[in-house]
Formats: sequence, structure tokens, C-alpha cells
Amino acid sequence: MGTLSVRNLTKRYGAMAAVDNVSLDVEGSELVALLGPSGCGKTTLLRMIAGFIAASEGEIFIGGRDVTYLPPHKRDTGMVFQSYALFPHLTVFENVAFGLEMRGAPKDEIRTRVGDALKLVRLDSYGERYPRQLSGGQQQRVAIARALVIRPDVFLLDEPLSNLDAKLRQSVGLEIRSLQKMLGLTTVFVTHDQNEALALADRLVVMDQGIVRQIGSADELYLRPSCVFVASFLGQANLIRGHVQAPSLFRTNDGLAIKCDTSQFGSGSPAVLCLRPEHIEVGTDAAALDNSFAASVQAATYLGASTDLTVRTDENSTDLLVQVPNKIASSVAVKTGEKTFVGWSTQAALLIRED
Amino acid sequence: MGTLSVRNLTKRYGAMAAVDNVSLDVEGSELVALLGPSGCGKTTLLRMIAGFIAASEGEIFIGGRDVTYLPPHKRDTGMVFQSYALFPHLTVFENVAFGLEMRGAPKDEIRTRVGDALKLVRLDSYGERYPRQLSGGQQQRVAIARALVIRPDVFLLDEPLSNLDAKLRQSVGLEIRSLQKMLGLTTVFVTHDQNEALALADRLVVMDQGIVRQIGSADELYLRPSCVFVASFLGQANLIRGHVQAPSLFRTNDGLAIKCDTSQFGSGSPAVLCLRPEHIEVGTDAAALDNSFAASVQAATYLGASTDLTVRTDENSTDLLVQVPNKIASSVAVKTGEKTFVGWSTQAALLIRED
Amino acid sequence: MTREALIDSGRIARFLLAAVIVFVFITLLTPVVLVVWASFFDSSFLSFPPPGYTLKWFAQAAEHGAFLRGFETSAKVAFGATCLGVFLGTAASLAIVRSGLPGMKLIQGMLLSPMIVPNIVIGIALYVFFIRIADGIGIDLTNGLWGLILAHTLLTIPWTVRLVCANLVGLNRSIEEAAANLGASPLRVFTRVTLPMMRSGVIAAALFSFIISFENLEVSLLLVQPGSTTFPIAVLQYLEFKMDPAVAAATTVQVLIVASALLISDRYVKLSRVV
Amino acid sequence: MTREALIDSGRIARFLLAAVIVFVFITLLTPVVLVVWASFFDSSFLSFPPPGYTLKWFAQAAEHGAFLRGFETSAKVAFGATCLGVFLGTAASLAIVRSGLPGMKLIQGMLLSPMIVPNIVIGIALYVFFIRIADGIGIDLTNGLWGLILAHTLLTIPWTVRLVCANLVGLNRSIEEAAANLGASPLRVFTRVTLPMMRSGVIAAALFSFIISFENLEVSLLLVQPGSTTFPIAVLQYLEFKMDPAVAAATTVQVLIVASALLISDRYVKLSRVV
Repeated sequence: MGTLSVRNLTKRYGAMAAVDNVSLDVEGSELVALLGPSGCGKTTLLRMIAGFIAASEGEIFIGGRDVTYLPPHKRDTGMVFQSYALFPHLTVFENVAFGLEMRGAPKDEIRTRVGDALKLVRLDSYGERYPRQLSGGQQQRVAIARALVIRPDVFLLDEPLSNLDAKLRQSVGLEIRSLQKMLGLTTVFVTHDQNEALALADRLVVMDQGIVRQIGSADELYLRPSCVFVASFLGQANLIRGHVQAPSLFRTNDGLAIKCDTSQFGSGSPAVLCLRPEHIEVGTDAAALDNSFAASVQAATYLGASTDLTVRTDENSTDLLVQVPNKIASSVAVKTGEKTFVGWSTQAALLIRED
Repeated sequence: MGTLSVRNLTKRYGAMAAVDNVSLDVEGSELVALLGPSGCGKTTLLRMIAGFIAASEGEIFIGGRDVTYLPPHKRDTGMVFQSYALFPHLTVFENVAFGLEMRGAPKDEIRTRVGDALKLVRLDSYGERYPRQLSGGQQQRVAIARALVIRPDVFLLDEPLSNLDAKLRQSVGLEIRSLQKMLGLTTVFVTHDQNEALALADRLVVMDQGIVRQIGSADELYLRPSCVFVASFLGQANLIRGHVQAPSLFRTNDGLAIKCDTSQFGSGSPAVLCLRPEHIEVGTDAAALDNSFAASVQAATYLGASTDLTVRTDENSTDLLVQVPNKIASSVAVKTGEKTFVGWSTQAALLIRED
Repeated sequence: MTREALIDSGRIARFLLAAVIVFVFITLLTPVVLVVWASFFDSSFLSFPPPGYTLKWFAQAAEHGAFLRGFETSAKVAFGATCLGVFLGTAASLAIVRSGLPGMKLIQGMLLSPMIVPNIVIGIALYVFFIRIADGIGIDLTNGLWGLILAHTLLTIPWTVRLVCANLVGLNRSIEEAAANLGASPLRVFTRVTLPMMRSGVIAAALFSFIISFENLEVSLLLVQPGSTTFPIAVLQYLEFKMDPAVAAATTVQVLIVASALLISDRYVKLSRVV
Repeated sequence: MTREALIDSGRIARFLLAAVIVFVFITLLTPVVLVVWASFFDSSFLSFPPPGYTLKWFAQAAEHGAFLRGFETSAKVAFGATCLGVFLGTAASLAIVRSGLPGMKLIQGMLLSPMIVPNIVIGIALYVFFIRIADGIGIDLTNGLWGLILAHTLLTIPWTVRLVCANLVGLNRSIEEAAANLGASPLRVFTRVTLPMMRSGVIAAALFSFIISFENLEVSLLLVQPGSTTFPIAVLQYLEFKMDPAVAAATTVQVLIVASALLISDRYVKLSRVV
């Protein structure tokens, strides 16, 4: 399994850069997710790696080999398309065998390897069927087998779960992850779904408007987002604008004074306070925390495992979204309009730069 | 605002019943969500209420009036379609005015009421545009205004959020909810998305294969599901088959003995144990709970606000999915393979009937 | 492969594609160009190369009464056949697409029937049929405008059904349901929503029907009166006597009229989406 | 409204829809039925009602050499024009759909050009053009099979482009990308994936092309040799002498052949999806 290395890659359409000076290294056997809203350039980047879109600038190396100017059929990447893109006129067996045939593999070897690949995705008895005779999840697995059977240097997946229904999405996702780990595949995975990316990837690349906003592991991105975009794209966040008033003291535009680590910012400089809803405590216990305010509950939405509260501070009327886990034992129903306290520790309050 | 009452409603296509003997009462100003997987009959039921599908059996009353055999245009329901179904050849103003024109309202009244409706959905300056000139979210709001301007007896929404992207979905959902509350609309809302239903509805109707599985508020359905289907469809659940061995003692098929309330079941009868992942504790503290087992962590998936663990009991190797909230203060990273304990209180363990 | 080689191979592929298109379209345009060119030849026989150029054949064609009368007759027949064919064809399309009856595919296949019978034989069959009608109920359709219109309607219906069905299949049914939901009776749903949405398909059908009817020679052959022939038959009859650029001139005028009609309607309905 | 009234109004609507379909299809089928019926008439002139029925006209038609020779010529011409037209038209379609060049819509509009020029005039233009070619480079196309084939290719190209483009637009481009990704060179992508996926469009185009060419009378009028006319021209020439059921019999045979060809190909490509 090779590594993948992308250096200063840019794709321009006229004045607009769909992918803007992106550099990225994917280690052997690593699964990296490209994550971002639609139009952020993640699919363009994947298609540039596969060779379907020519680079305007920059280089792509697969296993140390410069493939920037190679056509797609000479790149040895195995791609799974969002629409699966199975050959409708070929059987499942013929679909999976296609890549080996193109490589001129002998008949016997093709039969063995296709059989193994179909066994890997638990479709060994489906070889004679045509794609239209399979369910969406089965078609997906054929597409995976077809891409894997050629033992690609890099495994590329373009929103592979987006055409599956919710329950299937989770199990197919875990299946892809376990195959990837078992075979040690260097993998790039495009998705717009943050939960998918968090659950499956070793590292995440968050993109927006063609630019890489941040690269890191799930907890790095979630707990230390580098910018407002990443903080609001991954999970929920209370993002409150203000400025640093004094060392360890942040003043929101609403006027609240909040104790937090301001070491990255000069006094007086503007910043955004990022507070994750599940890091905020509500109730009388909250009054003892580093930051605490008298507040009232404005709205409560029961979500099964947790309840989302909208809490408004008495001082300066700042609304905060708070997530309270619903534990059986401590299932104290919160009433709308109730007077209470909100609070959070200094560590829970993160200051980030304005975008 | 009228009430809606559906009595023993059935729709058969040949031998197959798409909607099977459904009864449902929706109070005035109540928002009821029809929830279920695709093909469960929820959309058929909604379309029967609107009059697009004729009932095979049963009755539909709107505000006490029997509308079972009325054609759609005489039912006074206001429907928002999944595809919005705006009239492409009419402007936004003309789209919203359509229903009033059909009712022969005078020009002046139409102008005022359409203006008010557009203001309600914050599109007052878009009257002259055509639907194709609007974004998806804006089209959605035009569809809502068009359905509301006729002051319908019942407000019907067919997967209104499914064509919007994730961030918009939440805000449009909350907007629909606040309009519905403000105007006191009797509302039926079809969705396949459990979070949407939990967040927006007063009561949920869970359907499967044309049958109503359970009707109740969000926490009723989540904490006291009546069957395996509801338990697994709403949120995540560990569902473990077994039988009642003695009063307050359940024996799983794997052989684990679990203390729980067995009052609804006779001794020896088969049942399914439903354990919500967030009701299970992991760690040394768990050893003190009503049910506790020595166990090891098999896999951990970081999800931002929480971490999903797969934990296997040492005794009988039963795998359990556990959701641990990620608190800043107690962020103890769980290592795969680590020896620990799992446990849960008697109240957390719910026995339900096999489907 | 270097960057330059990659770009070059892309260029070659694009060049080949462009060459095929250019070749095919030169082929298709050759007759039009030849006809328009020939209408300016200053010679009394159609032959290349021309000794010189003149405009006199346009005057000549305009003075030849049969061309003018042919134009008039063809226009009337095409108008009638278009109205009738579009009306019936649109109704049939609605029935086909909306009824969801089984066997609809078979019926769609039957639309081919006017194509598989040689048009000239359609003409004979109708001629004999019209004689029978004249004998039976005393309405003589054999040599009047109405006989031609009815005959041409057989050509316009299949085009209408094909184009309107293609348009209808793409329409979102729920838009009509929305209208009903807002209180529109079935008739008002049809007039206020269905018809306006079918507009582009119906206009395209009308255009094609008109052109198809106007150009048709064969179906009309046995059904025209000696004094009032259609334009294509006038051209045929003229060619039996002489083959001079006047025919080309008359055709050029006709091509110009049809082409401008197409260009004008393209402003309202994008033809490239329906052709 | 009671349940019964609702059901009744539904029944009425369905009845009206069915009535329109039946009426339109009776209209369309009338010529075919008349022709087939007339081929059994036991009278020497086509007239209703027949005095009796006979099979002798089929024998008569088979013995009439011009019909047989016409069939052969038409079949050869249609085959040639289909091969050439489908080859060029398919290449042009690929270029049109895949190049994404601007101005493609204009070019698609030009496909109409053989429709807006009367076919008989296309025949003249080509006749004159072929004479010029014969003078210039010594290849005489004016009265051979090749001239007819080239002329008919002008009719088959637009049908091919229309049908193949409709088919290509619906194809998922990423299937070809998947083939390239699996190591197929552009040529192998085309032969192994693109061509097989275009199959239904190309077959439909070939069928339509063959029928259109086989039935065409007008383009051929000036281009046929005295000894070797096409079938429609043989019919026209026969009708100049007598109008007896032999013509109907010959046409019935031809309709049967074409209809069975359509039915057989429907097993491989659903015609109702491409027509």
C-alpha cells in the first residue's frame, strides 16, 4: 500500500478556484475523510486524485510516483462512486473482473481473485446476477469489491453512503472501515456528513470554498477548532462574538464577562467564544463553576438520549444552547420558564479567531 | 381550527394493505408526526387525509365533518409537498394567491392576505419572482405560505425538510413549529427522520407496514416502546433476546442473568430486553449498580459530544453498545481492550414483547 | 506522460470530435445551401457552375400562379391538420400518460403505424375510403380541403403524441395535486395548471405538425383537385415541364419562412429541449 | 358526495379518457386496416364494398416484376443509408453530447434542416450536385444505388442523432469513469462500456432509419434509374396505369415485414422507451 501526497494542488475554472492550493499527506493504511458542505471542493479534489480532472497547478504523488499528468487508467486508484457506477450490461462477476481483465490477468487468477473479493463483501452467491437485480446496499458492496480486487495503491470513496437509508448507512460504513483496516488500504473518503467522518476516519480534512480549513483527528477538530467555520460545521456550538478585555477575561458583545484562556490573543483583540452545548451545566450545581450566570430556560426539546435546552442569562439576555444527557436516575424534567443557573469551567470555553 | 379524526382507515392495493385499519385523533392546534421507514404507509395515510387516495374502508372527519368521500378540492386541507409543487408558470404572489382566487375572494382581500402570508415567511419582497429564481429554502417557505393563506382546517406536511441541506433543515423545522404554534394549526407532519419527529411533534405516530405501532409523546415512545420495532427505530437500542426466568429476573439467550421489572410477563415467557446505550455506565463505578458485569472495551468511536463504545462482557461474551457523554472535566480516554465494568440500574432495563 | 503530452492528446480528441460534427452538418446543410445558391443562377437550366447570378427567378416564381396557390393551399391544409392533430394528439397523450392503463405501451407502439405504411398508400386508402363516404352519406372529401386536412391529420397526430407525451412524463404530478388541494376543481386544475405546464410540448408539436404537413407530397398525391394543389405537388408538376432555378427560388422563399417561424418560436420554447 | 357518486365520477373520467384513446387509434389504424382489407377484394378496381374476397392479388403482385425489383432496391438503399447514417449520426451524437462545446444547441437545431426543405427539392439539389461531381471527378452518382444511398443518408442522420442523443443524455457518465479508473484505456472504455450502453439507442436509430429510408418516395424521385426503381416509386408508377388491389397486396406484404421486424426488435430493446 502506497502513501498519497498532494502538494499545492489547485484547480481553477476561470477566475474561480474549486480547489485552492491544497496540500495533504495520507499515510499508508490511513483513512482520511474529506469533509465539507456541498461545493467546498472535496469531490473535485478526489476526482483530481483519480485523474478525472486535470490539475491547474501542483503535484500528486501516489507511493512516491508523480501521477499528476497520468491519465486515470494508469493511476492504480480504486474508486467507489456515489452512484456506484456499476456496468449495467455486465453481471456482478464480470463487473468485478473488469479491472483484472484490463490488466491482462490470466483467466484462472481472475476467477480466484473475483471469488475472493465477492466473499469479502459477502456476495459470493450473487456472481451471475445483474446490478439491477440487487438492492442498493448490495450494489454498493459490488462497487467496493470491484475497486478492491485490483489491489489499488489508493482507495477512493465519493460519498459512498449517501444513497443508502439511515440504518444501512451505519452498518455499511462500519463494514468499509473494517475492510479498510483489515486490508491496510490507504483511503480517501469524501462525505458531507460529519457523523460519518467522525465515526470512520483516522483523520479529517475540513474544506470550505476550495481551501483546507483544518486537518486533524476527530477530537482535535471537535475540541480545538481553528476557526469559526470548523467549530460550527462539526457538531453544535454556541459561538459568541466579543473581545479580550484583560488576560483570562473575555467580554462578549452582549456584555457578559467570561473567564477563559486568552493566551493566544492580545488584550483588546476581537475573538469568538466557542462553547459546546454538552460542556455547559444547568442547575444549582452550575452556580459553583468558574463561569456561572443566573438564567431561565426558554425552550426544551426532548431528543431521546439527550434534551436540548435554550437557556437565557438574566444578565444581558444571552441565549445559550445546552445539551443535557437524559439519565434514567437523574431524569429531572426541566420546565420552560424555570429559574436556574448555567455554568461552565474555564477549560470548556475556547477562544477562536474570527474567519 | 378543527380537529382531525381518522377511524379504522384502510387502503388496499389488491391483497396488500398500504394503510391497515388506522385510527388516530389529532386535537386542535396539535402537531402530530407520522414516522416510519419508507413504504410504511405514512405518506399514503397523509394523501388519504388530503383526498388524493380514496379509502377502501373507514372514515375521515375534519372538524367533525365526514370528508371521506369528498374530492380533494372540497376538503379545506393545506398541504406542503415534498417537492414543494409550486406552480412554475406563476410568480410567488400568484402562487400564494391561487387558493384565495379559487375561493373567489375579492382582489383587495387577496392582496392583503397574500402580503400577510409572505410577511409571515419573511418573503414579502419576493412576490414578483418566479419559483425557479428562489433557493430551495425560499421555495419551501412559499409552499408553506401558499398552504396557510387559505386558513386550512388541517395543515399537512409531506417530508417538508427532506430536500433541504442539514443546517437549513433544523432552522426551517423550528420555523414551521413556531408558525404552527403561533397560528394554532392542527397539523400532520410526515417524516422518516426520527430526530425531526422528536424535535418538532407534540405526539408521534410510529408506523410500519401500514400498521400503527405506537402513538405517544417523544419520551413515552423513547422510554416505553411497546415493541421491538419502535425501540429500534427511535434512537439506538441494545435489544437482547431471552426469557423471564423468575419474577424480576431475565435470562438472556447468551445466559446472562439480568434484574429488571418483569411484572408484565409471566414466568418462562420470551421477551426482549431493551437497553438504551446512554443508560449504561462504564467504569469502576458501574460495579455498584443493580446489574453489573466485568467487561472489556472492544471498540471506541469518538463522536464529538459523546463516544460510542462496544463493550463485551467477560461472562458469556455479550456485546453492548454504550454511549458515554464527553465531558471536558471527566474526559477519560477509554482504550480499546481495557478491562472495566459495565452496569445499569433496574429502571434502565425495559422488557418488551417480541414483534 | 508530460503535462504537454496530456494537453496534446486532449486537443487531438477534441479536434476529431469537432471534425465529425462539422462533416455531418456540412452533409446535412448541403441541400439547403445548394437550393438557396441555385435560386440565384443566371441560366435557364439547373447546372453548376452558374454562368452568372440574377434575381429574376424570384420574380418568375412569384408570377407562376401554381406556386402561389400551392402555398396558400398548403398553408390552409397544414393549419387545419395542425389544429386537429394537436387537439386530438394532446387529448390522447393525456389519456396515455395519465390513465396508467395496462397496454399503454402497445398503444404507443401503434403510433408508428402511419410510418410503416408508405405514405402514398395511405393516400390511396383514404381516397377509396372517401369515395365510399361520398357514396354512403353524400359528403365528398375526395377533392376538397377537408379531405386533405383529415389525411394530413394522420401524420400530425403521431408527432403530437410523441412530443406531448415526452413533455408530460417529465411533469411533476404533485403540482396538479397542489392546485386541487388549494380548492381548484378538476376543470380548473386542467385550465390553470396542466395546460400552462404543457405549453412547450404543445407548441413544439404544433410546429412540427405544421412543417410535416406542409412538406408532405405523398399523402396528398391522390387527394388534390386539379385547380388547387399543395405546394410540394405544384413543385412536382412544374418539374415535369422544366427544371429551372424558379423551383429553387420558390423553395428558398419557403425555407426562409419556415426557418424564421422556427427561430421566432425558439424565443418562447427552447426547441433544442424538445426536438 | 356519497361513496357511489365519487366512484361514478371517477368512472366517467376514465371512460372519457378511454374514448379519446380509442378514437385516435382508430383514426391512425384506419389506413392500415383499409389497405390490408383491400388487398383481399375480388374486384379489379379498389372500391367499397367489395363484391367478394380473393387471394389472387398477392399472386398478381408477386408476379409484377417492378414490385419485386423495387423491394430489392429499396432494401439495399435502406440498408446502406442506415449503416452510413447510424455510423455518422452516432459519432455526431457522441460529439454533441460529450464535447460540451458552446453552440451545440444551434447545431442540434440544424438537424431540422432536412425537414424544412421539401424532400423533392432535396432530390433535385442532389441530382444537380451529382451531375457536377460526375463532370468534375468522373464518379456518376446520378442513377446508381450509391447516389440513392447518399441521398437517403440525409434522412437517416437526423433521426439517428435525435434518438442516440436522447439515449446518451440519460447515461451516467461515471460508469465510463469507473472503467477508466479500473485501467481501461479510452478506446477500451468506448468499446467495452460506452458502446454496449448505447445499444438501445443505436438499435432504435437503425430501425427508424431503415423504415424512413424504405418508405421515402420524394428524395428518390429524380435519382432512380428507369430499370431499378425503389418500392414506393414502383407503387407510384403502377398507380399511373391502374388502381387495383395488387398495390394493396404489395403494401400489405411490406407492412407485415416491417411490423414483424419491429416486434422482433422490441424483444431486445423496448421500443416504447425510445419512440
